[in-house]
Amino acid sequence: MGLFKSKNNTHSDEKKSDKYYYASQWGLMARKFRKHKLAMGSTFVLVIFYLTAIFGNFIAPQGTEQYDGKFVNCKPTPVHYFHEGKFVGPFVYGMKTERDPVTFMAQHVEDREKICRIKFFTQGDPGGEYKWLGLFPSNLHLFEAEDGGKIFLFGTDNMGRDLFSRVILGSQISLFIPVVGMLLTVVLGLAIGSLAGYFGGWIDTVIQRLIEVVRSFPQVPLWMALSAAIPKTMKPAQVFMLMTIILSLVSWPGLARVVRSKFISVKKEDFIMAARISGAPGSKLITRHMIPSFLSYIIVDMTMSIPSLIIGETTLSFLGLGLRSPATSWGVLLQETNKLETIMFYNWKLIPMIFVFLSVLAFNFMGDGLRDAADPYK
Amino acid sequence: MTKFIIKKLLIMTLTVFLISLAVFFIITLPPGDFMTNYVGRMLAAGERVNQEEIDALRRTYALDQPFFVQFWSWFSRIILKGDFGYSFSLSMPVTAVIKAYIGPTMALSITTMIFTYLIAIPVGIYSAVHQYSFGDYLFTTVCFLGQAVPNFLMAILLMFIAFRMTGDTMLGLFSPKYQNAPWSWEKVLDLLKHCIIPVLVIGLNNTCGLIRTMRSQMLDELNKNYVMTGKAKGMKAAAIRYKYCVRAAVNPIASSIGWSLVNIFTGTTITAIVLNLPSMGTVMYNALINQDMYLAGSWLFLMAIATVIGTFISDVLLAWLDPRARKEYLKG
Amino acid sequence: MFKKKDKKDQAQSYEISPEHILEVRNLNVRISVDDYLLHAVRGVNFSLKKGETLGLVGESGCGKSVTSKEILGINPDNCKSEGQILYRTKSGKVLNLLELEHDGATYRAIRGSEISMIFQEPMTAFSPLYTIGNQLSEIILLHDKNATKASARERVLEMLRKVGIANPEKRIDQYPHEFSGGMLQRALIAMMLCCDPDLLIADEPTTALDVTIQAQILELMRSLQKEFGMSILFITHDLGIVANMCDNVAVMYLGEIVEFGSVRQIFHNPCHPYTKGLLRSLPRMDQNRDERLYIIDGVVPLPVDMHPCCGFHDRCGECLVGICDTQQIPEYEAEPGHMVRCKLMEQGVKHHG
Amino acid sequence: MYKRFALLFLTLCMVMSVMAGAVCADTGKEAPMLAEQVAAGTLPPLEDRLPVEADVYVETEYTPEETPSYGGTIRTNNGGMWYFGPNAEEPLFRLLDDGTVEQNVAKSYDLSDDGLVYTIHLREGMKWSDGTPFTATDCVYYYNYVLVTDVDNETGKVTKSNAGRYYNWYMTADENGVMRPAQVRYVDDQTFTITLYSPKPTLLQAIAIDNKWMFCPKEWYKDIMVNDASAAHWSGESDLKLIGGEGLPTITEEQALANALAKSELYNFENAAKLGDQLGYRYWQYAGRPTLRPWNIVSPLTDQTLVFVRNPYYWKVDAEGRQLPYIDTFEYVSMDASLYAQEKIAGNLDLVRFDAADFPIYKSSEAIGNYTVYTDIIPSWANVSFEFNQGYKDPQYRELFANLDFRHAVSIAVDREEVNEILYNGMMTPAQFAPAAGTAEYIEGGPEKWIELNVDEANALLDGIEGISTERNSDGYRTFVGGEHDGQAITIEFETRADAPNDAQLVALLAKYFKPLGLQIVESNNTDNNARNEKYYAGDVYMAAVNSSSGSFNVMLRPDAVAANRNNCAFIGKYGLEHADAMTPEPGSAMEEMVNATKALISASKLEDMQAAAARIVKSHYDNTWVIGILASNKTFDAVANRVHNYRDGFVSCDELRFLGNTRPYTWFIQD
Repeated sequence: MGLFKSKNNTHSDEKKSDKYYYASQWGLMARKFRKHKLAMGSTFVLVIFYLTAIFGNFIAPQGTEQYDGKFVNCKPTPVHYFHEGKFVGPFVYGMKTERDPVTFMAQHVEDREKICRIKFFTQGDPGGEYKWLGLFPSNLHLFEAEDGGKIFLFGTDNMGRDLFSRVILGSQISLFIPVVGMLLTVVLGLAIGSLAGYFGGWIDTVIQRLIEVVRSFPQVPLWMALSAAIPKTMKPAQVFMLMTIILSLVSWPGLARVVRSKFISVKKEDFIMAARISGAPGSKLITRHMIPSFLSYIIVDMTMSIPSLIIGETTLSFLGLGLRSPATSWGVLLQETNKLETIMFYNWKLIPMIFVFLSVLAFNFMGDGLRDAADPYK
Repeated sequence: MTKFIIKKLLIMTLTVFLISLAVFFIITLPPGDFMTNYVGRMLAAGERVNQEEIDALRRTYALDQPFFVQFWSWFSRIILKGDFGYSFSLSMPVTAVIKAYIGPTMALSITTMIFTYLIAIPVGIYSAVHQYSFGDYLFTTVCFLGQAVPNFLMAILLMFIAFRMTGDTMLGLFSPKYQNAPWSWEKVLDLLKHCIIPVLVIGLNNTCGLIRTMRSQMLDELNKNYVMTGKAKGMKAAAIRYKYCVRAAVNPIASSIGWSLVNIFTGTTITAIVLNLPSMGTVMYNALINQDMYLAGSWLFLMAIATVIGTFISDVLLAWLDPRARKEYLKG
Repeated sequence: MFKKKDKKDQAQSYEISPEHILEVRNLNVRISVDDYLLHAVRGVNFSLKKGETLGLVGESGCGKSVTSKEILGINPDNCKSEGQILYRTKSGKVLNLLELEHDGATYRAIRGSEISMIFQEPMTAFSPLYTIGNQLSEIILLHDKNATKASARERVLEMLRKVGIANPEKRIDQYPHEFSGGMLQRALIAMMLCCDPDLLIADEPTTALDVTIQAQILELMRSLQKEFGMSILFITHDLGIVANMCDNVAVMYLGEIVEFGSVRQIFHNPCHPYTKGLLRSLPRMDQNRDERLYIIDGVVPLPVDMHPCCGFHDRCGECLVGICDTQQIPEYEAEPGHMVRCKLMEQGVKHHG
Repeated sequence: MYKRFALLFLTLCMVMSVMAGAVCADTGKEAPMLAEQVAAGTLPPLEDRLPVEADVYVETEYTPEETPSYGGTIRTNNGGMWYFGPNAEEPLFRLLDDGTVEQNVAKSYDLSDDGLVYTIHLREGMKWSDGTPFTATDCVYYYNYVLVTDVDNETGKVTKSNAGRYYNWYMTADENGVMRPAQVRYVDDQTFTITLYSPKPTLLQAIAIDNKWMFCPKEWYKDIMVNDASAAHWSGESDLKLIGGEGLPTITEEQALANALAKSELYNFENAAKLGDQLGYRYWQYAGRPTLRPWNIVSPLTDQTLVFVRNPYYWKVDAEGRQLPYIDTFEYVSMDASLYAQEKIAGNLDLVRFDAADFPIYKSSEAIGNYTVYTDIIPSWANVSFEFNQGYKDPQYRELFANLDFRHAVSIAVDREEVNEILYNGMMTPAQFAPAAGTAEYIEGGPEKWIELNVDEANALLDGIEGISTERNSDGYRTFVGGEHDGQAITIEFETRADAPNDAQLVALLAKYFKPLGLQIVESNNTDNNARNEKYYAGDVYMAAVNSSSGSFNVMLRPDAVAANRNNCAFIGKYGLEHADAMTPEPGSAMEEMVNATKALISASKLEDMQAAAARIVKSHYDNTWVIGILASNKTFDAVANRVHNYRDGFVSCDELRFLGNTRPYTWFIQD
């Protein structure tokens, strides 16, 4: 009604209520989001995960291709601080491998005589070389046990590879495929959805049919079918790219549909009308006015879609349809847990599951927090 | 309504056609045409295959023709003869394979779906009505966890738990004892016992999603103005909830039955592989690994068709349940 | 402290003036939102005679809707109230509505049949899933134990006719989305009058409608009031409607009634700076076209962390620094029946113009 | 209170023991499930089902020590047709561990003095599993109409490769040196003759190994096998004379397919060749086809669990005259190989075979799973090995694989100790692919050749090979120089088996070992073994294989797995003589010697010649390391539920002896 027009409050002091009232949309979102403790905690966890992944080669003691045939299926090595009551700092005992004479089960026992201190910022063994961010060659690793001591924080797998290293290196795939896939999805979904929504007419009809066709495919089987077609000789990097393309190929229609309908509804709103009448060109209209008007929605939606992409990648790799060993991802690592006896005898191999679980949960909670924050009515 | 259905059906036919095109494209994706395989098999069967025979076969399957002609040869055989092609890994017509596995797959899917809805709707309502109560927090947490664990891991974990508790891993649909026994109450019980894990695993994800949707739908409805009107009328809060809110909140959920079934249908794929269920999922997986693309493609095709039909059912259901949607559909 | 108990045999009995149907005494409502506690209604007192129309006026967020919903007991659970809302039932008994359990049988028997309410947005006041007839007859079936479905339908048809809906036989089986806004408001009024209530609360019933429809609805309400003889609590921010419809006016600001009086008193002798501001911001026929409409600076602040002061002090042009922003302002009687809550009314306080 | 409880308990125990006694202590001569049918009149009495008393096969050697009980079901994994087939196989003659044969379906035989005519005697009154009589007609029919279907009338040469499918036991050289098929003739219902063109001292072993089922139910097949009666038969003789009865009806391809389909929905084949292959050769997979086996399949092949039920007309009895088998049902459950161990431990499978890789898990879980681990002997040259397809279709790769330095290089690049530790729990010994010390075929130094790890020497060897680069590309791999693949990385694809998870791991390790050599290795996984086998049959579609050749039980009797004969021998590939379009090796090449030695073995008619040819084959392996051995151990293991009795520890398990079939499963019994 415009009865009372709001003006800058000349008497305004720094009261909570004022901030609450006058903050911009984004500021308001940030404020609300910060109040969502679970979402904040999740964001923190995710930041740590991603940092760990980025510095993965440095943090992981072993590279993807390194292994030690003498320590197959070795349980996690305990890190000690005290030897016979004396503090010596972090160290592990040396390890001996014995086989049970009847069952031939390997037993890795600590050699209490031999103390291997843990050194930090050391040059790794040959084979541990890496290029940080694919650019800077290095073999610097966060920690290593002295005197040939073995330190397997999460134990080893059936090839004698350090599971801790593989979990961290695997996160480079498992955490980045979903994000890259999601970005691709956003680009595709936004482009196609806004085309359909903005122009309407036959373009809209064609795109709608296309969306309907792609949406008719059950997600997981389609992923499976497409991944199965990836040639086996491909390098991990290429497989990675293909996987992201496959994942996004299947998930763009959902976003495109939403973008399209948002476009149609936003198109009718006054401020777009005004911009259009004032002669703003179409592209400017889309990028300056229309997309920002539902950007928050897209961010929320995309955050919420990452968990299913993480699960998708993990599942495909688990089924042997995605990445293959020695390239590693959490799904590849979980391949070994397909057996009951693995869980019975080597339960530490389930550790990667915790990471899948945590990251999915964290993205879910973060998405929830974002959604609550973006929703002005809550 | 009839006009609406006819229109939908026409669009559906077009979609199915486009889907089949996409499926055929996927079938032809793997390197080496299926002729290589076929000749391999023929040789294996002790046949001496000469170039003439290969050429003849290529003509039958139109492999020497451009993509669209090949596609048409494949598509017309499906439409006219119900012939989905030949499974090389199983040495039998794809139709026979599908026939053998569709029953258990459907049975499992439908059981799971009933379970899903039976749990999700009441729990969703409870959670919404008792928002921020202990129960609400409990269910919400369980839902979050349920959605965070990939199906296959859930299956493995439950299998392990079952083994620890009962000494059996509960794989397959029957215990060895009842596998070939005639039907009896014990056998039914055994079947039900074996269904627990698959139904839980397949259903959990979907159930969690549905609970969350139901809860937020219900919360939406509870905050609608007509609730106020109802109160002003002097209606009991519970009566408003059930007559107005639940009915309104259930609408979108109930109409999702169509694609929910498809969701479950496909959810069985992964679970079946892990739990060794006699479902198409296992067959599809093996077909994919062997690049037996006619089988895999047919399965993909069927699932896509099921999705289309499911969406159609959903649309019709929604139109039937919601007078507003009905009007809109009738309009255009 | 605020917990309401539905005690059938109340030990305490209340007395209100015999000509009054409703008396609100020192009503306070606090709403908890996120981590704030909003003091939405602060010590509101007013009363309503039989057959009288009281206008409750104020900007959005001043607490008028909360007050009215509190009378009906339909505020959400995050509202806590104290004070008294005394109501004389049809049977003549005086109840303190705040003591009744919201969802209890006593309160429910009152709602819809004795106190009714019509809402601002008729489009959302109906469930889209049931026919108008279904939703209207429901109220009759709820309150009239003797009603059958057929008799209820008859009554609904009669009421629809009464509120001026053409072709009610056809309309009764239609869904809300097939009605226009004005028609829905008529239907809503019909519904709320089905049980012949003594008190009708109209919460901005015409805000969502266009002007011609507004006039029709107001006319309808006036004629129905004559016919049914009910009291109306009319909530609006539109002073024009108040002048047309009401006998008395209560001006609310930030949860308080800042001025109360008859329509004549308020319009001809507004005493509170806020009331004056409201009146000045009304467009007038004699206004110069180039003259800009008057605007009160600022917006209604949120009633959070309230300390004793005049709620309007930071927007008031006549604010007495050191008094208005630090003291609880008492009520002054400008003339009989005309109450004003403003320090400026005190003898010896200098007028600033 | 306690008393009453104890009483109840006692009563329960008594009731249960009586019930148990009713099941266990049956002294009947046949299974209760059959006795019921006899009582119901749906099955003839036992004496009418068995051959005449003098001709009944009495199984004395494997009679259990305890009194066996009838009934029960054994459940094991479905390892494919070549797993469940041999378990119930009944050959004409049975091959024994020492290489001799004994009576089985055939009762006895006579050999003419010139060594050319074998007269085979069958058992009187023996019946197919559907109750129809089994006679010499069935053998003659099988040979002439199912096995040898297309022979050139003029030369007597088999023209269709169908015949080449099987080791041609029936081909002998005539006076002109032309290989010609034997004549198989009907004499009477219990007698038929096999007439050769030149003597073949190992004929019965050859039949026992390569054509175990030299018979099929003629009555059942006659209208589903294509038969053009108007054309003269390949041997020039009439049907009448051949099969000792009335002539065969004319059956066209369409009729055959229609008739088959009319018999059962399961027999839906797209062409007659497929029908012949599936129903004629792989018959034991199809329910309804009468057999002489102890158990027959009753479920469609697509079922997740294949069920085999006892044959009521089985013709063997134990020493006490009780009809065999003891166990009613065999079930083969299809499941991913990764599930075997857990299902064994959970007790859902009664029998699982495994190797050293899984030994610790199975052995440690014996008590939980209530089973026993048995050790079997396998007469192998190497258990863990890899090999390259010498007949691979691509000439550049073929040339590389044919290079001895290449094979030498890859052999010494493998860290055998590490493979042993990682994959096989240190239970095997590093070894080259060669007959083990102590066997007749042993060559001094064979198992030790080229097994010392030496990556530098390996690289030097590869550097010396022409046609491949010495420097590496950006990925670190050697490339081809010249030819079609000029500049492309050398990439070798290894086929792995479905039910052997270790294959994939071995390939992963090979990939690591060969990376320093500049060779790229990829894995080609087959989820079902048929798929892999089919590739082998095609001969030229796979590049390399792991754990494919394990050696030979006896090269003279069974050269197939090590000689240039079969079409599914991995290293031989398209050089296999059984391929209709087999490749001819280059003159003077090592492969030529292998092919010639194989040919010599096949056509030899004297024992000494055969032995000499076999020795040439072994020598060729010694010289050329066709197959690169990694580890050897003569053991494999079975985890068998404790309720299964009369299982044999330490039996010899190999294809020739039909794996588990060598324990004679029809003598196992179940006691819970």
